[in-house]
Amino acid sequence: MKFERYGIGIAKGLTVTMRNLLRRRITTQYPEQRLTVSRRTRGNELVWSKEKCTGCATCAKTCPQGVIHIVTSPGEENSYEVEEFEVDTGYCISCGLCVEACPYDALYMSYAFELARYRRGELVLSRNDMLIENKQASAYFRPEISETLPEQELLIDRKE
Amino acid sequence: MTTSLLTTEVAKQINEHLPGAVVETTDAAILVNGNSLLDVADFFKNTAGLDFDYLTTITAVDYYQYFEVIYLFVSMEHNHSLVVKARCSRENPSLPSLVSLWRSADHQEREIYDLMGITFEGHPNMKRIVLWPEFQGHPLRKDYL
Amino acid sequence: MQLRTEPFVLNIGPVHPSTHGVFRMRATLDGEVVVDLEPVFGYLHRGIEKLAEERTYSGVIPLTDRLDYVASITNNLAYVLAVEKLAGITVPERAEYIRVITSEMQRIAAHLVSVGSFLNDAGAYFTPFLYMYRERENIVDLFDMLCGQRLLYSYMRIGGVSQDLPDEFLPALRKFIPHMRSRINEYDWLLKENEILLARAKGVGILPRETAISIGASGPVLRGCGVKWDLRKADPYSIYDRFEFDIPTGIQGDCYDRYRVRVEEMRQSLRILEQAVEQIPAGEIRGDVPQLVRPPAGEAYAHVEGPTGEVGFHVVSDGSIAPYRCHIRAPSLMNLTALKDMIVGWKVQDLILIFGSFAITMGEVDR
Amino acid sequence: MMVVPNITADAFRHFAPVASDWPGNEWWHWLVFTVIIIVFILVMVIIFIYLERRIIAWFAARIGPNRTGPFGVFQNIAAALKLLLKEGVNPTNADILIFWLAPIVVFAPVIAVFAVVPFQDGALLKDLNIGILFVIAISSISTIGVFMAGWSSGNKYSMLGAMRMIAAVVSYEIPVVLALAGVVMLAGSLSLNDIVVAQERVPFILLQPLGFLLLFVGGCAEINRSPFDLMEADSELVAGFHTEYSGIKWAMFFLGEFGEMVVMATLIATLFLGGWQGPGLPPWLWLLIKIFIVDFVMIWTRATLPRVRIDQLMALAWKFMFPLALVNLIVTAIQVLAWPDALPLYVIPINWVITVMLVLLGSKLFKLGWGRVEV
Repeated sequence: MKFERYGIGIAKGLTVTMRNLLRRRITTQYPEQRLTVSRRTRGNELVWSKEKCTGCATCAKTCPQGVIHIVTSPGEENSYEVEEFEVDTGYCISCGLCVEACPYDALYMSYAFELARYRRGELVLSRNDMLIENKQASAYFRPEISETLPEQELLIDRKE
Repeated sequence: MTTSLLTTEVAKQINEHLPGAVVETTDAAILVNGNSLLDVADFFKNTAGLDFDYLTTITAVDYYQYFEVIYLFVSMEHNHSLVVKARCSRENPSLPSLVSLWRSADHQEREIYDLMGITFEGHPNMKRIVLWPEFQGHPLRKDYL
Repeated sequence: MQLRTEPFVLNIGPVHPSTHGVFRMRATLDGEVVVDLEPVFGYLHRGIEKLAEERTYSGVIPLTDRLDYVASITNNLAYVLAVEKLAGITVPERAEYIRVITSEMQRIAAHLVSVGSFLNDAGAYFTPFLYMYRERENIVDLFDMLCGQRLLYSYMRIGGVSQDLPDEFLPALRKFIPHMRSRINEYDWLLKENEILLARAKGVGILPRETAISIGASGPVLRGCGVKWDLRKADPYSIYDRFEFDIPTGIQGDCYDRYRVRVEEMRQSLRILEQAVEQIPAGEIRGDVPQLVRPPAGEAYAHVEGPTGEVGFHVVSDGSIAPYRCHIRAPSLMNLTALKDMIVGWKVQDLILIFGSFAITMGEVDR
Repeated sequence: MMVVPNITADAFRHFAPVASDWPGNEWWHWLVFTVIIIVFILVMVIIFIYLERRIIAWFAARIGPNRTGPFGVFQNIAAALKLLLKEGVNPTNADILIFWLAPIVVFAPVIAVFAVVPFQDGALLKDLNIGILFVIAISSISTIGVFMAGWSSGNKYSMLGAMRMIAAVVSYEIPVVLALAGVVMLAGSLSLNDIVVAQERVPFILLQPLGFLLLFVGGCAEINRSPFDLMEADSELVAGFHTEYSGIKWAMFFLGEFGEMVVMATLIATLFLGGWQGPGLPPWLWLLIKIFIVDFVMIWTRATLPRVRIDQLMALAWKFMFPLALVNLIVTAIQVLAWPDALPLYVIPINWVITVMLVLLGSKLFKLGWGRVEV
């Protein structure tokens, strides 16, 4: 603490904190105030379109964590019937590689992110839990639904 | 741009000083004899024109029959680099340590010892680094399960 | 006159507010003075190198996020560059620009965290830390817009990037650059000339130039010692040779120099961002790369200048869909080599400060 | 002047203008004031903690506690209740008796100090004629409690924190006392009430700017406020001397700590800012306003400044503040002797000039001693 500058540095610092005292607070009080998240949000859940899925299991092969479980059986007209389709979201790292890999655009990341559960078992999603009819899909790798989602709220656009 | 030195020319230089040190030369790397590794490294560090003052990284790869340790040397002065490899047997995995020349070998050699099980002779503190001392085996070996 | 007391051992960490993760320092103290120090690693070892051997080449990308989790983009980039080098894949122009933009944004974000936590370690009670986080939030917002997550981006792909920039990205970034610049100036007012910080950090924890090179230090730790060595200039990867920027260096390699180098680097990153935003062309963002990359047998080392230093990936391929060996050169681990030399003789408070000035991330040190 | 009905003042003026000598015929005076002081301390501590959390949050661009009650004012009451109901954990290595006594030893002196603080002319528990001496002597007892806590916890972090505390308090007591001596000379009395009365025309901050500076800095160091909070440096020593404490014992430390802050703010307000003197508002309100102003400045510095190192802390006390305090004392003594009736109009500028010159000179000459130690 050499006072060769006679405390000017300390005084400067005090003005900066005082200026910030008068600025707008940055905190968003989450459950009551919410910011709109990105359109490409990678929620910790998958959304699945039953119509588009052909049961090729590319997603299961791509998944680095190996949490996608898919069982198919040969159906009519040279196609596969998806019998089981399960995702253990407890082990999912939301990397989005499955969505990217899906050749038929049948898999989506979810737009929702508030997915805490009380039991681990409840984190395993079966095919009916993931149907696109019931869930909001995110625009991650699916730019076609980007416009249907609200625009992201950026902190930089906020007033000071 | 960091230029990779021509391995053949460097190998020729090494051969002049330390005959028998170079085992094999490929486009990418020089494979040196494990026993003369320290001399080669010393030659690299203290020869004008080479001046490798920066040991960027040390890696070990398990090739089932032998371990290959890969050294990447960089010279900040001339901005050139060179890859040097050395092999050691699976039965007696040991190589000379380069800590006396570059201290950056310290943690990296310890890590290789920990995960790959190669002992570096002359390292002042050859202990496990990321795993605990009682740990059995060396996880990065291909036969570790 | 020196008063001698009985030395005693103090375990700093693994759970301690200032160890930046789970790091343990076994310090032997003589009163307040540290007489011996032994760093203990490994509390966050997850075996990423081993895990990488069992995944496909693209499946490793999410793993690399988890190395230096405050700078996942640069880790992604280093790995992707290594695989591209191995497989001989070229990357489209636009993707290169996006890589540069994201890397520089990431560098600013990571430096904000480093500087903030350094000042917090110096004892400025959370105020600078939260200011830095406030600015970082803007960058994180942009990353959220770009790839849907705020911390672990997994954005780079072999042969390009995962998705194109959204339409609203570049306007927001253009708005961010001047904002950030003015804020850096403001935060320089806050503590740059503060007498207490100068007294605490100047001349403390000096890393001599020769030692820095010998221990393989990189990044701000190396540049703080006055060595002008930045891979973006020394070995320009991606398209860094097209941009104009300076390499800030310190004078004597003390804590204050490292702190200043980080702040100046943020300014330089903003310069690069400005140029990249102007120059970015339209076009493809991803080369024609199959889902399962099978590089030919061989090996490649690629490195980038991450916020902590030289992040390198040494990938060995045997021609299959998974890497045969994937070695990670972790800059933080190398920077910590000379920790003992720098700390011994200083006091406990300096220990915290010197350690904080490295700005390590344990995810990267232990892997 | 606006006449404000003042219940407390009227009541005490009638019954006990200035407290009489021990053993006191007005026994209820003691009782009432004891209750008032204890309530005052507890309420002030709760307000101080609330303000601290709230204002430091605002400085850091946050909001601070705002959930419990309107604007979060009941947050600390909720926290206190929680701490009361919490399990008290005794570490295995602890010296239990001392471990249990330490919080009491820390907190009790804080209450005792207020015995001599006037809330209004004559409105105090006991107008001791050695008031300041009493304050200094009693408030230093807390340090023993801190050391007891650090020693008995059986924790190395606690021990380090306690040792730092002892070093800091012993060093800073000297410049603080010397700074107070200047005030005492000006007022001609050790009694706090007399000192406040002596500031009727001019608060002593104008006459004794250097003394104020020394008391503020030294006081911050004594009650371990930032930038001198290295006794419980949260980023270094986890929590310093009270690392091992939990539940109500920890709450006592917290009370003691913020109680000391109230004491220091009150002392500064009383000695330098004119205490309860002030136009318009009732005197007790003036005192409160001044206390809160001092508190705000303390929070402001805490939000801004980094922490000093222990040797720098000591160097500051011994090499910078101690000589300055001595010079200040001599200058004040000369002024009091030479011009006992000098007009403040002339003395104030002279003293400010002297202060500025001394601080500049001290800054120029001040050199930090040790840095790295060869081991």
